[in-house]
Amino acid sequence: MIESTSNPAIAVKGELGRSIRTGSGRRTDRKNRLRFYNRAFRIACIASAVFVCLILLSILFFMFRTGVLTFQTVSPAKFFFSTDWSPENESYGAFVFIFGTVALTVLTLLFSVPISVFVAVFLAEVAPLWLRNLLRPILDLLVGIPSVVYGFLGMTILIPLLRQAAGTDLADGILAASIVLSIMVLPTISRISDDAISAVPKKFRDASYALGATRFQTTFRVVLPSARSGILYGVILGMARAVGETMAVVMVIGNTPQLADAFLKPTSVLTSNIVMQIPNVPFDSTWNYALYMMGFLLLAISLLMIVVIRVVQRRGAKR
Amino acid sequence: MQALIEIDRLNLFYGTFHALKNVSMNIPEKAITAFIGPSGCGKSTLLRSLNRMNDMIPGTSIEGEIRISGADIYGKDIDVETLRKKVGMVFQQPNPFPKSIYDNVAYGPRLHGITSRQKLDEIVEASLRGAALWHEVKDHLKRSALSLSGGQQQRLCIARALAVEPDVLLMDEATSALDPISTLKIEELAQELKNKYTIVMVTHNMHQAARVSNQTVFFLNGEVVEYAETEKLFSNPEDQRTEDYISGRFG
Amino acid sequence: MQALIEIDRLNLFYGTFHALKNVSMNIPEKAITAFIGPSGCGKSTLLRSLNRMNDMIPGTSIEGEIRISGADIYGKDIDVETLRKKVGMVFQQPNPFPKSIYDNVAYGPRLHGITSRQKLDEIVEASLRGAALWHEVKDHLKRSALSLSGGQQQRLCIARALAVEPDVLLMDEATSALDPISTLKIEELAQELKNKYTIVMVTHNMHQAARVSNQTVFFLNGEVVEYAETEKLFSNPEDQRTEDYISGRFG
Amino acid sequence: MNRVKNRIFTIAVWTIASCVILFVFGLLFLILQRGLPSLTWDFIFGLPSEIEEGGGIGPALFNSFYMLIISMAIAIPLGMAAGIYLAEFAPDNKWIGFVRICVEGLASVPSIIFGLFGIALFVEMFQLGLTIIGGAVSLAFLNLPVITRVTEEAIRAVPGELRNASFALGATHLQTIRRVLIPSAVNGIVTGICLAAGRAFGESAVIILTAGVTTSGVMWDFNLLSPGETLAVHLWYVQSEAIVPDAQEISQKAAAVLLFLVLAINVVFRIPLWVRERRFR
Amino acid sequence: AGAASSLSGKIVINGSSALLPLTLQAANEFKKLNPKVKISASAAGSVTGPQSVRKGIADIGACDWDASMDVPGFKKFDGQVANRVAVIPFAAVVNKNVKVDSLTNKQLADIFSGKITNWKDVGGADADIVVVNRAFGSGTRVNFQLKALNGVDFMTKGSNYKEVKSSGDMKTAVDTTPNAIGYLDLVYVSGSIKALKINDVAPTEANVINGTYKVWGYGYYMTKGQPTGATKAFIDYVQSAKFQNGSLKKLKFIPLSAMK
Ligand SMILES: Nc1ncnc2c1ncn2[C@@H]1O[C@H](COP(=O)(O)OP(=O)(O)OP(=O)(O)O)[C@@H](O)[C@H]1O
Ligand SMILES: Nc1ncnc2c1ncn2[C@@H]1O[C@H](COP(=O)(O)OP(=O)(O)OP(=O)(O)O)[C@@H](O)[C@H]1O
Ligand SMILES: [Mg+2]
Ligand SMILES: [Mg+2]
Ligand SMILES: O=P([O-])([O-])[O-]
Repeated sequence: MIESTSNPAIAVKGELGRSIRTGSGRRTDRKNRLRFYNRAFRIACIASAVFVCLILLSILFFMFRTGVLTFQTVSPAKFFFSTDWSPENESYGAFVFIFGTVALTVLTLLFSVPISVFVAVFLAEVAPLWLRNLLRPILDLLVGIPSVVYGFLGMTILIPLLRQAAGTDLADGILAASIVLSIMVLPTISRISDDAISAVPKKFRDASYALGATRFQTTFRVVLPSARSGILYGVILGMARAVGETMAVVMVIGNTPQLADAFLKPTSVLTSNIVMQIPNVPFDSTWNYALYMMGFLLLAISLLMIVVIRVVQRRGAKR
Repeated sequence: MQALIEIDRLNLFYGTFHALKNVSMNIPEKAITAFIGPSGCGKSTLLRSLNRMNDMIPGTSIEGEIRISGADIYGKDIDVETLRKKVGMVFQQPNPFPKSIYDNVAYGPRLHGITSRQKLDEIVEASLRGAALWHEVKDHLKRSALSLSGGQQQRLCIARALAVEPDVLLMDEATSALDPISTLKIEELAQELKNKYTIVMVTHNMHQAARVSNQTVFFLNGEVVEYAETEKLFSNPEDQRTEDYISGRFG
Repeated sequence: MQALIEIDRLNLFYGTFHALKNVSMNIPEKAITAFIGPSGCGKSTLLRSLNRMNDMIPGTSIEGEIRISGADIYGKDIDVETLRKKVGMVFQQPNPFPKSIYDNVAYGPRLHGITSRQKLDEIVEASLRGAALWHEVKDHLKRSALSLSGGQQQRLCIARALAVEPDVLLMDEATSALDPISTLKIEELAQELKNKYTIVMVTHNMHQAARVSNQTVFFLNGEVVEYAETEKLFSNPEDQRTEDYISGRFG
Repeated sequence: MNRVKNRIFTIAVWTIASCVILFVFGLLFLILQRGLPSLTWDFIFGLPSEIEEGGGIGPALFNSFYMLIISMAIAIPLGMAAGIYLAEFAPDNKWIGFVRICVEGLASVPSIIFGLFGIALFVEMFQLGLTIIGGAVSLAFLNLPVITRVTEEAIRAVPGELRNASFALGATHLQTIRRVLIPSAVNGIVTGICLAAGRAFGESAVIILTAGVTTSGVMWDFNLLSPGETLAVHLWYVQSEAIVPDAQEISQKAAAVLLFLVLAINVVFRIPLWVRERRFR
Repeated sequence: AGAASSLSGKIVINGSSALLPLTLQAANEFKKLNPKVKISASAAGSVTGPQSVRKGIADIGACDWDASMDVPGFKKFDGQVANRVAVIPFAAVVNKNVKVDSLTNKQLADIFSGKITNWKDVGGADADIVVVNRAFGSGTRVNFQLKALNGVDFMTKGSNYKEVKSSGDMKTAVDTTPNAIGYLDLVYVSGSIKALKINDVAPTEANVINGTYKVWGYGYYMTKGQPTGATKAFIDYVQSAKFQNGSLKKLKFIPLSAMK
């Protein structure tokens, strides 16, 4: 069989050498075509990556172009550090919202990261196989529930519960919002962490168990540190979702421009304030510009957080 | 030499697959016992059942008894973590943790509650010396263990196992992924370690078994075919299959 | 035997690390050439530069020439894909694709434009026969390649390499992850294949080199220490370092 | 001591996981049991009504699928190509770090801003009005980063040896990607696509702004320039503005349908994977 | 309908969300009569309507006030024509646990501006008042402020004060929060929330028509200049007696003709 398919001409000295040169042999057309496809595909991939960047940059530009007009009439110091947001009186202090956004994000991560990581550990390490295969798609399902449904359930179930528990008149605020958000980002963080934990080579686990480690010790000393980068990536995506979520937050946060110095006090964050007001303000007013500036700021904050997390991670990985 | 480990009519099943068949043997203290045999004959399986690493494989079931200094290790009152501390293991592929050299060796002692920095330093040094690695790494204990060469990594794994003061050391083809120089070093190390530890090693390499071990066990299809002093087994095997195997007629 | 591959003052750098130093040699056609030497001496590096798999490692730079039947393979007019087709490679770890056995073997021919089912069937059968695997798998070609044993997987990888009709076959420690029986099979296979192919194999195992190859090259620290007929090199090495290495005084 | 800690840990993991599981099931049950029992075909395929009870969700449901397909048709190739670039072609330098941060940054852009951006692009610049195509493209932008990053991660996770095996057989990069990397990474990629599809199905803010709150009022309208209210938008509408007496009920049924469909999408995408996994080990 | 059906064109409507159900219903009916006309509608807030019209991205801007004139907080939109399409009554609403049935304009103004903070000050139980407000820019809010609160400014902060985004959210919030007060288009009032009498006059259609209940306004369709073509036909249809006395009434808006 081999004889019939092998090429007798090979024996001729130099034939092999000629065949590996371009422009030789009869398959030139096909080779050129493959070459062309290969190059075209590469260019298409680069173009797509550039395109993704372009979208972000143009959104940034689009927000900034309008947003920067704010500073024609409002001093940056006032905008960034004043807590007084009353556009009716020409007072545009965005600090309340900036603070609220950071506080809400941090609180959300405080709730969701430990729980999500526990769930991920459960899925990857503890749960029996059948349960694992059942739970993974169901967690994915949570992503598909529309935000308005989360918001509605938050408004009609969560807030009355909180109100009763705390005995206050209103329970809207960052606590309610962060609980709702935690549920919304739970699948993102836990599924990605789950993948990262599952990808930790078995040999590390074996090594640890063979030294007499318990599962608890193995998980916390070996598995989680090894999966750190993947978990962090999940946290970034989850955080991104939390920072950017609007429809659900707006229904439970209370939308009052006052500093979130208590968990159950109606307040407002960048997103909720934008979404509440942007449809209703005159297009060429400082108010509108300020809202765009807040949108830009929101992006800047999340980009900053991403960069910080990346740097921390890189520093951790170097050690 | 007295028997430290007694294996008594051991049967092991992976699901319905009968991987170890009625295995009985005594493994002597402070000596090197080698398991040889063709691939899939159950060497690793038996080794892993000595420190109950098989517990982790779902569907495994076991019959018979293994006693280590008299205690039935599958008995109810056994603390698996302590067992594994006493019966250390080195794997085929070097598997240091992605931590510093120091932290790798200190991992075990820390698990078992040692926190004093000074104590840890001592243990790390002693273990690295024990694994003949101290001189090569003493100046950069903070470097990542992954920056070591394969042979060094494997010796680090041995040091890591020594750090919890085991009595028994199981080595599952611990040199098969290594180059000859590293292999030689580890063989020498094993020779030295047997003065203090009971060593059980699995190897593919008959020459290695012949060079290093005191006793050799030859497995085939989950059964013990022959168990004898190494010299005797290689020079004058009793079983025809053993002879065929060691003379390279198969395997 | 004439030289098919000529290596001429080859220097290779990984970044600033000088991995191959002024290597020159001729590799004869239709014979087995073995590269031996301790770990890290550059055997795999040289092997990979014969089919330009090194191109994939960023930071690699090369000086000197490698000519395969007269063509400078690092020349501008070289078609790398055709080069790799003509110079096949088998790796240390069996690495079949997660596809069926058939699709694994047919992968290469399909890449190079063969679509006719009948033609493919022929190639698959011929290649599997060539790799001495046909009888074991002919009844379940649609089964996943991952369901084969390690040795079978490695032979499958050889069949996969044969399917694109290479002239040269590079084998990088192709048996070191395998058990002795499988190793033996693959050594026999190599003996057969050398009638049709030029084979270059890297091995850790001096006995293997002695058993199988026609020429042997001994490397140390990126340099060729000695290159000779296998018999001569093992019986009567010229260089002291070679003698030390093969007599097991190191490595 | 260690044993106690381990026991506590095991109990904690089980408890937390069971709580989360119970909670998730409770949530799903709550949504489904409010809506599913009273679900009828008339509701699913019927036309909506502003005045009378018993309006359906037909056109919105159709638009949901239509828009999902269009937005996926845009986001999957672009996102996968960008992900492949990051995983395969990209040199490891500052520029790539920048691209990666851009992708993650894009993932954190609030949907309302995508909406505003969509308005600026399609309504103001191209003068299209509120259209399906405008909504679908904005939605695609929203989903691009997730698909990109997930593809990148999945392709990176393919063992290097498979890649080498393919190159060593003389495959071009494209052939290697198409025949080895993508098939091996398909599991992860599908997870990403399912997440994105779920998000696309449930998203409302973007669509309200770019595709409007109306449908063209007929059932099978493939015109890309028609207004494109989707099921999630309809849900928002009945929940927040509609006057119909059965608004509450419609929103519950719509939510159940939505959830059910997301489940169905998940399953449909995964079936081929399960079959494949069956065959290979 | 035969003559009208040859009409073609595209109408984009944006603006008030309170008018959206009416717009959608009218659009449905109108499209049946004029299949070649494409209508797309979206809604955000009232002021979006005239603004979109000014930008040229909408043909009709639905607005709850006459945007061709100044109102508190909003300048007039020059060159736009306000077309009345409906009469919209508004009502102050409270949670069902509130025992108060009627408030005066003054009391309402004091509550919504934050001067009165306990129900006992207006004859109810001793409980904090929870004020729920719509966001700035809502037409409902502008009308309620002008006609029920004598134009006083709303409070903007406080731990018992929150804002919501839509009529539906307002309804849910008041419904689920004990001691809450808010306001709604009368059409949304149903179920377990309670509409208050203002100055002892109940918010009913009859009282609006007979002039005793003052808290109502017109809904407008703003257009750039006088409407033409399909846009004009659509507005004409909405203003026609057929629609006004038919669907519009069924939606619980009050026909324009009733007020003349
Ligand atoms: N987890 C498992 N589940 C099912 N069967 C297993 C499992 N592990 C091993 N086996 C089977 O048990 C038998 C013995 O395996 P074992 O790993 O002990 O062989 P071995 O002698 O160590 O071989 P090698 O030299 O290749 O390491 C083999 O046939 C193997 O296929
Ligand atoms: N990608 C790389 N980047 C940098 N250095 C490398 C790389 N690959 C190999 N090296 C170095 O080049 C030298 C030669 O490596 P090579 O893999 O060729 O050795 P080898 O002889 O095949 O060893 P082994 O027997 O362990 O496979 C080693 O010192 C190795 O550390
Ligand atoms: Mg084994
Ligand atoms: Mg090598
Ligand atoms: O009708 P509004 O949404 O503007 O109150």
